[in-house]
Amino acid sequence: MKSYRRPVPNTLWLSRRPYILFIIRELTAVFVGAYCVLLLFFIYKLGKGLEAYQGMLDALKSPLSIILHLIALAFAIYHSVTWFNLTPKIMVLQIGEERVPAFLIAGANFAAWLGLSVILAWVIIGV
Amino acid sequence: MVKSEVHKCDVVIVGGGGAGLRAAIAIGQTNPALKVALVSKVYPMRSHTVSAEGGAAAVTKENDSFDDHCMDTIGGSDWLADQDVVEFFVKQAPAEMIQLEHWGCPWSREPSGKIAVRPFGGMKIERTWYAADKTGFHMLHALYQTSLKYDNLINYDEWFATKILIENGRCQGVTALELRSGQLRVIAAKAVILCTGGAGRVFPFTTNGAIKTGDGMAMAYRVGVPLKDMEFVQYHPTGLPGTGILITEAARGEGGILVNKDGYRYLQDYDLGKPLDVNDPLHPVKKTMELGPRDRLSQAFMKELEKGRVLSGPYGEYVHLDLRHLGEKKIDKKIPFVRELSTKYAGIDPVYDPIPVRPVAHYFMGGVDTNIRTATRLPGLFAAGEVASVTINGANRLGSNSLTELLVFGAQSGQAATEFAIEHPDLDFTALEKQGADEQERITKNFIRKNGGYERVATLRQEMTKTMESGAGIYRSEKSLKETCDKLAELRDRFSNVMIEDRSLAFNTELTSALELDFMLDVAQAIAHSALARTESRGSHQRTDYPKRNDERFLSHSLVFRTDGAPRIEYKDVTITRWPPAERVYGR
Amino acid sequence: MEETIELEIFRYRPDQEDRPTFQTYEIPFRKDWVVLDAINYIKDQIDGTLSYRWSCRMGVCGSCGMMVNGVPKLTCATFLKDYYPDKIRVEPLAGFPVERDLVIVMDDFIHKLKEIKPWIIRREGEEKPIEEGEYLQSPAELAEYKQYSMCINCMLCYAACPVYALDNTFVGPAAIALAQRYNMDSRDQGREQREEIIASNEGIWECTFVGECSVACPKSVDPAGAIQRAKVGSTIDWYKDLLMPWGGKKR
Amino acid sequence: MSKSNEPIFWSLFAAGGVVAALFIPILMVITGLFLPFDDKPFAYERIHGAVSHPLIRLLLFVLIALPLFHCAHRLRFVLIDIGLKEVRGIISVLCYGAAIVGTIIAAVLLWRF
Repeated sequence: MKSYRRPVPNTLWLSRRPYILFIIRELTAVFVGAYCVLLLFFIYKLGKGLEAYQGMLDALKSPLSIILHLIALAFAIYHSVTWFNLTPKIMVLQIGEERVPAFLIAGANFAAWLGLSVILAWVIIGV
Repeated sequence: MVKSEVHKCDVVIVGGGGAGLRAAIAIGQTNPALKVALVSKVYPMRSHTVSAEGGAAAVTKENDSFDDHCMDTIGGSDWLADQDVVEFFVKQAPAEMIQLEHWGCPWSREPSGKIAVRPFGGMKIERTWYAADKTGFHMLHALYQTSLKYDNLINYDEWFATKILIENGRCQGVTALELRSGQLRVIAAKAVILCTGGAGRVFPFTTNGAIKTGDGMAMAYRVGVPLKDMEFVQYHPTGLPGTGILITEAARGEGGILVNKDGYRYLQDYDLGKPLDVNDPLHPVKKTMELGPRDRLSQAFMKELEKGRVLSGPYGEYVHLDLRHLGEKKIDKKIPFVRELSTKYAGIDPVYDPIPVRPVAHYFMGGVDTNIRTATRLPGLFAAGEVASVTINGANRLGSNSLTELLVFGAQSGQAATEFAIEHPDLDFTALEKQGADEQERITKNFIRKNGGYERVATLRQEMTKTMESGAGIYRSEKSLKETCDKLAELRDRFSNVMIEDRSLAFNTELTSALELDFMLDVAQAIAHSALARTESRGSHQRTDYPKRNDERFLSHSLVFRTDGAPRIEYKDVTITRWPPAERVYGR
Repeated sequence: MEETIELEIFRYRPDQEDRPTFQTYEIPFRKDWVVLDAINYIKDQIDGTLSYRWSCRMGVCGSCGMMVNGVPKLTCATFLKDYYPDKIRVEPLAGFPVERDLVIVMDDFIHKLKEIKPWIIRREGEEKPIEEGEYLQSPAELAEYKQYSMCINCMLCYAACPVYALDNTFVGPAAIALAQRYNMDSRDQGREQREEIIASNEGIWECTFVGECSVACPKSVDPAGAIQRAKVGSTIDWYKDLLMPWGGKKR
Repeated sequence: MSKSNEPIFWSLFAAGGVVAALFIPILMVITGLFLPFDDKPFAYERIHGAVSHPLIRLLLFVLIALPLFHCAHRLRFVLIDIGLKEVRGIISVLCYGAAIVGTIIAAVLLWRF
């Protein structure tokens, strides 16, 4: 008796909200990668000398740079939030019979994120 | 004429629940050269063993003894259990339970790492092993998954067995409908084990899943094997009104109490002892109050109902099972499924509110008549689990004995069938193939290609369940049973006009519902006629016109035989070894 | 007037038609009915030809999984009131071939279940005799794997998994979670044998952690978590083998 | 079924994911939103001096290389998921190849700095 295999449409990833959110989550990596390239460029210019470096700073001050940064930042934060929220699934801590609740593990990650961000900002811009 | 395909094996097991899987593994363990067919109308992990909650009894602790387990079981059975079988059962139980532990069943543990036990109704000492409150589920999955490692086992999943085949005076296999293709196949075997479970679905209000339609009982009954003690049907005292979903006895084992509409613990009025305060460290007291046996608790509900002291809702009358004093932590740890089920299906969180419960048809003490080795009187046919009556449960089964029973006697049936298969190697394939063709023709003619039917399967089924409840429920009388017997005879007649709209061969569930109804009508008749003939009250069989136990006439098993007319009933003696009949005492 | 609700149900009869159709039924709406009650009502009162699987109607046998408005659900635990008054669309579980109406073909899952060896494996000669009693296992050791032992094989996780939908060779959530269930059981010594399947390219590495399996799971098994933890385990093994190729085998 | 070498890529992906999650957002805030309006802390000498320190260079290397592998891994699976399964070999080479190239560039730049 022949069974029927339902076709899987190319739009599968758009068919349900969780799948769309997943694709967005994965695409955050593109912005992360692009930013790493920017950092490389930054170091390259810095190594070239004062003039090149100043050009780099000027470029960073352009409205286009600010807009691109804003977009990339939104994706980067989405990456951080989803990443930390999924961490408890991988990092399972058990004390006796009880599991350390997921929110505590995720919370610890968020706290570390905040702490490191403050330290980094303080070191770099000396606020 | 379509020829039916013949599948050849050494042993065929019908039913893939706990007993069937245990039987299959027993053969794999002892004789892996034998080819075993496991025929099941559902995938094995769907079998109803999955719904058992509370636990499985075995004597494994220092403070316990074999005699105590025997005595609890025999007293619980109202002295209708065969005592030699009970002794065998109790002795085998610990090894079977440990074996299942070795197969990975996730039993709940004591801090020391040893198996934990909990008290259960009608038991003098706590001896019930449990896996939280999903014991049946965990046992079934452990058995199924373990069975997968035996390569001599072939699973015929979603094959619906329709008939037991007899040649040369012995059982030589079964016919089964392959649901996917709608084709009837012959499975030829040197021995057949029935493990198809009970038939709770003959009642309208049951804890049993949709698949429990007494197929194996009816198949055996049709080939002349008697059904034993069919009048004894256990009502579980705590099911959810409406759905009949089971709220496990473990809820009471952990300290839950039953109260009527006035908040009064009414069990104290029914010779079940005096209640202790729920905060008393000695509560719950074993074999007392809420830890009385199921038959007595269900009967107490009916008496409360007569007195008008129960609550009433959209799905009829009920009482309250109060767990609030246990606290959230204990509920979540020991009986989390109770919380899940009540919250989902009754809208009640037992941490904060009492659960509405009422008695609901739960378990068949009766079944295919077998001896201690699970053999029926038809050579080559064996039966184990709820389908069989071996008999350890008598007139009332104790909670947590059935899961152990399916292990002990499942294993036993595997061994006994193996021996039989080795001693009887010859099969008459030509004759079996012919029988298969006849069966195919019967099903085609009477069902899928039949014209002119007008009775809906669902209508007949509903009328059957209704008359079973009204006439053969917790309390019965000659009048009510006669009405039920007449009604069942009428339904049997009307069944010949059954209508099958579905002409498709693939996974035709209208056809399988009709075949199931056909089986259930036989089982229902067996119950009603056996109940009519037993003019006494014993255990779960309570006659309002004969309220007393009558050992002189009825310390015996009923055997019901199928005839063309009303079933024929015979009796055979109960085996008594060391425990002469006495009064059943609880709470005193 | 009686309130009603419409169900739009996937129909496919292989011996009568080449492709599926949808059939709409109007049935009484009851607040306490689940989708399975509605389907049973249709079967009993309106159309006996509708085929589907069900049994325990209490969320433990795992038979009655279907797509309800595109989301995998146990229909015995999905209430009509959560959709009323809108029409409800019921389809067979996604990702599997359809045998008939709402009945899917389960062969692939059954095959995979067996393949991951879901039974206790002991090393040669380390089997404890029955007479010596149970293996000791502390409540904490039990808690390590208990969650993964709750799988009812309902396969909602497969139906929720886009990776499986696109490529059926993926071993899939429930099977991997069950392998983890045994791997993490203190009584088991078979992890290495299971790794052959689990750590293969068709195993854990296909998973991209969409996480919908864990959302769909009616028993909180969290197969997505199980898979990620298996990845960590296999990765540790891989580095151990790399760094200590002479002695990493005995795990 | 074949024994897999995925663990190497997966572990780089996971490590990169952690690094990216913890550090990239704040760096973006600094270079994208703070610097355009106040570049005093970014005086050439200060930054050049800092990057000259070997420890800082090592940190920068980690900060760039690992997220590149993270990015390569995710991109690879997205491309496979959206239907390029047929050419998955090529995709892997391109994605991880790019990450390796980026890593080498970072190493060279920072080594010679």
